[in-house]
Amino acid sequence: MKNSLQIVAEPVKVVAPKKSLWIDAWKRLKKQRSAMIGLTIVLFFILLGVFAQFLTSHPYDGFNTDKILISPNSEHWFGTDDQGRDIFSRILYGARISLWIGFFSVIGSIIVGCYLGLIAGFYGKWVDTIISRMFDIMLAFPSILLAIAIVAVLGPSLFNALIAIAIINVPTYGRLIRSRVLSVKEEEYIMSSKSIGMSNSRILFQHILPNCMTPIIVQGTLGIATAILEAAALGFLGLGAQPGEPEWGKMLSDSRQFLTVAPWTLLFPGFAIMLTVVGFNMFGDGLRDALDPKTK
Amino acid sequence: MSKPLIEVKDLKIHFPMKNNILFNKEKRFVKAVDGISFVIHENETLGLVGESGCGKSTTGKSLLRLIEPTAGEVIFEGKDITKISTREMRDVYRNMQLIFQDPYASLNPRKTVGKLIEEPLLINSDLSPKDRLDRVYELLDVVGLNAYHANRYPHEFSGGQRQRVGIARALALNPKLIIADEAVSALDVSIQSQILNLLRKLQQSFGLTYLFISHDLSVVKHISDRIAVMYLGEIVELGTKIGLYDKPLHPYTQALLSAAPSIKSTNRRERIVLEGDMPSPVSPPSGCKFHTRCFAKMPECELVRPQMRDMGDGHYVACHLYK
Amino acid sequence: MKSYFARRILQLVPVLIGMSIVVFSIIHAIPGDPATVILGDHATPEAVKELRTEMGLDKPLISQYFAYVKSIVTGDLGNSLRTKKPIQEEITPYLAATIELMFASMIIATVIGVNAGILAAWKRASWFDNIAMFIALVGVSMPVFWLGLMEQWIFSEKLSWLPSIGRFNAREPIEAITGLYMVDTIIQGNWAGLWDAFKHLILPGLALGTIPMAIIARITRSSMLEVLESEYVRTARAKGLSEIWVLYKHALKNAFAPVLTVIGLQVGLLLGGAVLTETIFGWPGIGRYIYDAIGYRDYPVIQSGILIISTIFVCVNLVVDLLYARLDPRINYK
Amino acid sequence: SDKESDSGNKTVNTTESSKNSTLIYGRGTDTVTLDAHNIVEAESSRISKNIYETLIDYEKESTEVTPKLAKEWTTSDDGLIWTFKLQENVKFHDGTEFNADAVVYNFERMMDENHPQHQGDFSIFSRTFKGVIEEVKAVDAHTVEFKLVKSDATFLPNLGITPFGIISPDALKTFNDKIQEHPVGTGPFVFDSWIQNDSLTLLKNENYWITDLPKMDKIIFKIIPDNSARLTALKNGEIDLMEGINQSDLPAIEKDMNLQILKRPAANVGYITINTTRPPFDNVKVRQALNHAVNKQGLIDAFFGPVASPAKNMTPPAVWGYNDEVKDYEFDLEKAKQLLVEAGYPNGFETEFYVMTTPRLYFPQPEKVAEAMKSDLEKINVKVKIVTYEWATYLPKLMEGDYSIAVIGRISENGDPDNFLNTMLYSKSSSNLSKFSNTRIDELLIEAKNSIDRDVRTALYKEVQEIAHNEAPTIPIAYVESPMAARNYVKGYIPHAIGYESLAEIYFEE
Amino acid sequence: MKPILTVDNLQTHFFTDSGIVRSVDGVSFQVNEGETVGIVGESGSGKSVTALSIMRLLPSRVGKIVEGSVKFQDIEMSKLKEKEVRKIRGNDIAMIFQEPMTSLNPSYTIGNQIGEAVRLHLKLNRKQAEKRSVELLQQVGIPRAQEIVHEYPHRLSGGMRQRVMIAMALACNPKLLIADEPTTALDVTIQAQILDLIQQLKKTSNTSIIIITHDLGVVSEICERVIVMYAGRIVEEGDVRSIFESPSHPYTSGLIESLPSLDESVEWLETIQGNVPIPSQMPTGCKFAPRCKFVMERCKQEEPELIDIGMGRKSRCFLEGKRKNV
Ligand SMILES: Nc1ncnc2c1ncn2[C@@H]1O[C@H](COP(=O)(O)OP(=O)(O)OP(=O)(O)O)[C@@H](O)[C@H]1O
Ligand SMILES: Nc1ncnc2c1ncn2[C@@H]1O[C@H](COP(=O)(O)OP(=O)(O)OP(=O)(O)O)[C@@H](O)[C@H]1O
Ligand SMILES: [Mg+2]
Ligand SMILES: [Mg+2]
Repeated sequence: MKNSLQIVAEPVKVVAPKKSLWIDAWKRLKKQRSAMIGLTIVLFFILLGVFAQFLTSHPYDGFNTDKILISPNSEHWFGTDDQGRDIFSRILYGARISLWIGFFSVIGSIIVGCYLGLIAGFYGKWVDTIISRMFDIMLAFPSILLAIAIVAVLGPSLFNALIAIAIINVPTYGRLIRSRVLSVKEEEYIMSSKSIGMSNSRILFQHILPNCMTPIIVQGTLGIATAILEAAALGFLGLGAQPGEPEWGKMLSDSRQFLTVAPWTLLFPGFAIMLTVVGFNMFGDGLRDALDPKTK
Repeated sequence: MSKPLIEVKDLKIHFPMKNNILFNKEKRFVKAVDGISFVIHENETLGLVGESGCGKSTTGKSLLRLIEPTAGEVIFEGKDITKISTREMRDVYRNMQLIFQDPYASLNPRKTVGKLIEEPLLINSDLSPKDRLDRVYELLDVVGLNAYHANRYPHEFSGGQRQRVGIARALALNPKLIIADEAVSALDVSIQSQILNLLRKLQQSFGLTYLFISHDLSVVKHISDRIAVMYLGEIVELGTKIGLYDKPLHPYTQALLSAAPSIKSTNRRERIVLEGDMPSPVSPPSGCKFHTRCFAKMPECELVRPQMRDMGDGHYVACHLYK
Repeated sequence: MKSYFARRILQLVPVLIGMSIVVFSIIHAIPGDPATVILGDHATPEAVKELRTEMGLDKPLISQYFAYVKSIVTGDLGNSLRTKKPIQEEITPYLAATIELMFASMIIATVIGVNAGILAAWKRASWFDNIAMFIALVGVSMPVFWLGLMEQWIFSEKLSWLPSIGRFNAREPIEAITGLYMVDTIIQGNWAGLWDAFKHLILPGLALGTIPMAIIARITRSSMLEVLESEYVRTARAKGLSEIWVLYKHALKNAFAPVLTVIGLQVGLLLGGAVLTETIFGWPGIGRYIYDAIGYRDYPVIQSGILIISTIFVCVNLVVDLLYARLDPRINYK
Repeated sequence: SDKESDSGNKTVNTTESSKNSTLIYGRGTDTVTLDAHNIVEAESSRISKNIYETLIDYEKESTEVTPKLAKEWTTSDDGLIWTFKLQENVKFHDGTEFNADAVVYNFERMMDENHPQHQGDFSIFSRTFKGVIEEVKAVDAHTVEFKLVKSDATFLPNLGITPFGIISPDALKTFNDKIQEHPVGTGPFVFDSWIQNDSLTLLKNENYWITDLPKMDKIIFKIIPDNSARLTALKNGEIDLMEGINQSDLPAIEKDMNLQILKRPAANVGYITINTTRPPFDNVKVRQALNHAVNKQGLIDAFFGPVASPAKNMTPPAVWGYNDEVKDYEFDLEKAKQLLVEAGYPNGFETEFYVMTTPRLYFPQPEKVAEAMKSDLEKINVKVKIVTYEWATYLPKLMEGDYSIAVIGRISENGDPDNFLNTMLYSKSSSNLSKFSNTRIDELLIEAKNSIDRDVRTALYKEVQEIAHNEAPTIPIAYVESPMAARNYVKGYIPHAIGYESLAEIYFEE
Repeated sequence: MKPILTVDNLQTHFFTDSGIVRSVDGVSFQVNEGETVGIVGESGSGKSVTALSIMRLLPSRVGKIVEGSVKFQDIEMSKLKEKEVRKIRGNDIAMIFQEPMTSLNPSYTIGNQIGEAVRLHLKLNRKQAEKRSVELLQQVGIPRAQEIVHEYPHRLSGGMRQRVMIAMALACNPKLLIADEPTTALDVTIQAQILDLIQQLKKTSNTSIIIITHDLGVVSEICERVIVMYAGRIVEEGDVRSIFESPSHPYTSGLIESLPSLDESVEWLETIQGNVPIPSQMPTGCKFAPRCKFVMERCKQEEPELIDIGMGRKSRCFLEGKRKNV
């Protein structure tokens, strides 16, 4: 046997240098200027949220009758609101809330969505029919109305807003992964796994799932952006944050009446939302370009 | 000649067409493979040629039951594998393996080459992790790659190298029969010859049997001992290499051979240009399926389906010209 | 084609039934009751109880559900608990208002979005592309209510260019025929009214249209980029066709399918998601109507309202699918 | 050239006067019904008040009773028989005559379940007159007699609320349950058109029985849900008159030369109700401590604006019988802490604070008030968790007593002190949200309700207020006058305490 | 014989994220009137890019002609304005692409797509254009041309589509036809049909043709002259017969010998070792040196010139140079 091996051996050099997939993706990502700007913005807001108490000496709550609606100045950089609270501090603490909701609602949607999508896509037939119809039903509702109804059922609170946002986004991820599974299932390497007698579950989790993750990660990043906007909308309608909680959407709705007299109460929270969302969107777009350039 | 390793009898594979469930009661089928029979003996290479869509891949995949046959038998080592349980299929997988056409699509991009080659061992053998690793290195060596390639990803390899990985994976369990489905079609000319040589060397070293599927007549001729020509789900001619290429009997085979461009145009045959395209396998022509394009068509061809006829020297043909 | 259409409509049936169950169970799971809201500040437990009986809310949910389904099947959407008026009549003007707004914003979004997307793809990486995509990025990242507020602040408050609320000047009311005032004024030849309705439509239309515009611009661009790299575009260029011709004839028609899907989806978002815009711009639309009904726990209104817009949404997407076939002859619905 | 400029002026004038004959009234929410008898909320009353008329009315600037469709009335000594002499020569908008039969027909519609027009729930009638009125009958063409079950001090003032407006019996018979789309009354204005959630138009009643009234040709009630937007519309001249103003906008309106601020007198009280059955709030000291911990003036400055004043009683000053001698709890955190120590809570306690998300007249910004109160309460170690609910969920919770402390308020229905004090403090009243029970107060309230002597009742009510202050089942926060704004040329408009009024005397000054 | 196309020192580079790709690196050749020239080479050797450079159809953002000239008849293509190029494209020079499946616009009928070019260049009206389309379809041997003009591409088979592509290219009687792998995607019997068609065209018109392919067989069937490309360069050029009989460059001979043949059987095929170098690892000397059987020290240092070796043949190899010098 060894002898015959010698005959065969005909070594060839490998073309490309060794790279892991992730390192490779990171390298491509690093080249994308906008993605890096996005990442910087996101990290910036994460740091703001984490170190909020060190970055400001003003509390984010309290009722301060002497300081009502002060316009921005050197002490209150972004001015104060109608309770005399420092808007800058509230925005810092608000970053925690928005990022937290954005991140965890997406995680929730992804877990549930992936699970349903995988099953539907892989097993097909009636399982698929039921799950897909379920998604259809959910998608047929205007999502914000659905979220409003869910929060109305659960009662308004940040956590319930998070749950509602997670629920309404499940079909997005579910469908995405289902369609990915359907196409990955037809890939030749899945056929090749079958041809060595691999079990279904192994195929599903070792081969199909990892190949479905890229768009999910991309969609998830973009989804955080959407979730932050949705949370702000619920907050704006009074269905998210509770009084006193420095949620950005809630800050906007609380200050709506000051549009003419104290526009800074609206400008800064709005900018904060926009900037964070821009950050996630840029980062997500960049990720997509880096991870699966085909779907650009 | 040695004993048969696999015997295919009247194999049919019909795909149901996705139809309008509600409003169209009549079910239609793509008759991808429509009753073919052949035998492959141990240590020989049977080539399967035909044009795109004639059912070559479907045949190849159904031997491993990656596509369930609609009818017919596949007798592998004396057992009809179309009827056995999935558990028993494991043994079959150990002895029969597939090399895929597209070296880009048939390797999971998220697994290292080492993992990919190890997988069949993991599933179908009781080797210890260390033994498995040794075997992976050995296999890499066999196909002309190096041990240090093991922890790289497929995308870091060129097409030819990937095809080597695919071959190593197929070899992992020491199979007896390898089905090579267009294993070199996607490769460049200069790489193609490397792989063809490799396959031949492997056959000699390990006593492999091949079912070699290709649409390239010269490649099939080079590698095969016997050749089957397929047209629209049927085998129209089957013979030894020399018999078939020197004396093609079926008009289709003749046309095919004459149409292949060659750089040595000195001893050119007169080119036979067939008219029209291959008919759809959903509603194939009646009688001889080739009659719509045949230059030697006779009235009966439209009505009667010709049977396989033994013309001696292991040469078979299904054509009304030979009675 | 016909049978495809019929099949799609049949497929809608389980979706609609499922939807009715979901809507019904969700809204009845919302704590609180309509009687309290109707009675307002002067509600007393006795009065509430009496009113609930009167409204049939003390019956078991199952029988309420079947009553509701029965009335819907017979084409009757029931009466509002709060106003006691037939929902059919009540909902029409709201629906019309939303549809007018939706049309305005979709036209803004599609015209600008598609053209910006095409140009950006064509001049990829140029300054135009960069600026357009930056605007689109900001556009998709903007909370729509904030955008609305800022528009009001700038264009109504500071510059006094445009009215910030309502659908027309209260002093010159417009008579409703279809409920789409731009159309109504044209029918009536009321040009001043048309101008007025138009002015009122601009700000909310722009606010509501910005996000779809941004999304459409982005999707058009990426879809165009893909198509521009296709071989048939190269073939078209090889024929010596002018760039405009290549872009708008050869590329756009093929790139339009994903854009169309997005437009279809946006319609759904606009239909219900306009709650916020409608609130800010005092637009008497259906989103706001349903949102208020949730506040009032006006069950029949919520049920029928959501069902109507969901049905419209589903139908719009059906139309989108059919348009697909017109766009892409490869799709064969036989 | 003189002539030319003259004629030029004239055209301007005519356009202006045509504009001037139409009043556009901006408001936040739509009317629910125009069937007067089925009205339960203010936005319907606001319209109905101008289409229909009641037998009696209130004074323009107080809640004292004055004649309207009834010119005069007499009471039997036992207070059981009331006889009303009706105005003559009054015609409904459809030309039919207003007379005693019409009044009887209207009341029977509400009282008699077998009446052909008995449709709807008539909840206001059930609440106010069920078990009060026994019979209504026509004595002659212009005299009606009400027979009561028992003597009731609130009978007469109650007759003045819009649900007891008189609808044309002819119209009722013609339109039946569609009457709300075709309202026909005797009032100064005639119904013209109603675009849901957008606008409602009334036209001048050319044959109004009071001469020279109404002064406007047309009134359009225009809905603009958002306060700021409505104000913008007013500034732009799109509307003439509006209600619902953000307190933050008041200073700007004051400065605006073209605008005037009008105040609707406060016939309401916004308060914090304390669940007196729940520890630690069953302890009066705790309740007093809470009273001391509220910075009413601060809250009012921040969230109510100049239209509100700090409340100390459970009835507003605009309603007669107000006890001004009561001395309010001053904002004193030390004293509050002290009281908590005395009550046995030196380290304070934790509690939930319920707030509705829906703004009400008496709490234009309930959530913000709660937020602000929370920070003060935390200074006396009362840890507060704010919990918000929508109105639909909120009120049932309060009525079931499923809360600890909560924001709520009350608006007068008829300008009678009973309507506040009895409702909120009588132990068996279902609107006694504090579940407060004090035998002395109960006695006083029953006595007052059965008496028809104004002075006697005043004294009784003052005592009730005194006790309630000491027992502190609630924290009265504010009496809220609702600010309204109008263009300067709007004259003759006097907002009424009960929340709506006849617009017959409104006119534009050139 | 007049040259109709002269390419001189053409260098086309792609400026990609991962660096500059010198896809075409100093290519010079001529095509004479009525001549059929084949360009062969492995995948990635720069064949298509050469063709696109001639047509000025490079992806404008990344691909640029950095040097060299392309002369069509007497017109210097690289100096023309885009608008002037458009007048030549599809009119004087036409092109057929490899993938008949994707090279036709799926959204428009065949007639529409053929007619477009005629209407543009020949200024025909709609009716005339349709008539011309039908003629063209008949000319390329499409049955039922009257009906086919109204069909959408997806209803046609691959062979039919390729015929349509050819009809489209012929629409304005071009002087030069560039066919980029016109038969690669087709089956053998269909390929035979198309090759037949091209041969007929050669007979009936005086159109010059450039056929790009990696299939040596195709070249030998229909070309007079052949250009062999490797890694962006021409390594050998000459008339078909003599090159296939006695290839001069080791790459050419390797290619020919590594092909299994229908006519003779060998047990082992010749191979060219290794892979085509990727752009970032392009060797310094002769690009083929790492794979060459006859590699010398010199080959690794410097790159040989494309030298004339007589009989109208050229070769880029030091061995040839030696042979010639000796
Ligand atoms: N899963 C399937 N469902 C329906 N039809 C199928 C399926 N797989 C293959 N076919 C059809 O069966 C026929 C034979 O296909 P097959 O892939 O076996 O052809 P082939 O000879 O391998 O062609 P190629 O040379 O293109 O690989 C084709 O017409 C194909 O469209
Ligand atoms: N748009 C592009 N961007 C970057 N590099 C490109 C682009 N197009 C072609 N190239 C590079 O140019 C080189 C030559 O490509 P070309 O398409 O000319 O090869 P070819 O000889 O036609 O090959 P094939 O036989 O595969 O068609 C390749 O290395 C390729 O990677
Ligand atoms: Mg195949
Ligand atoms: Mg190419």
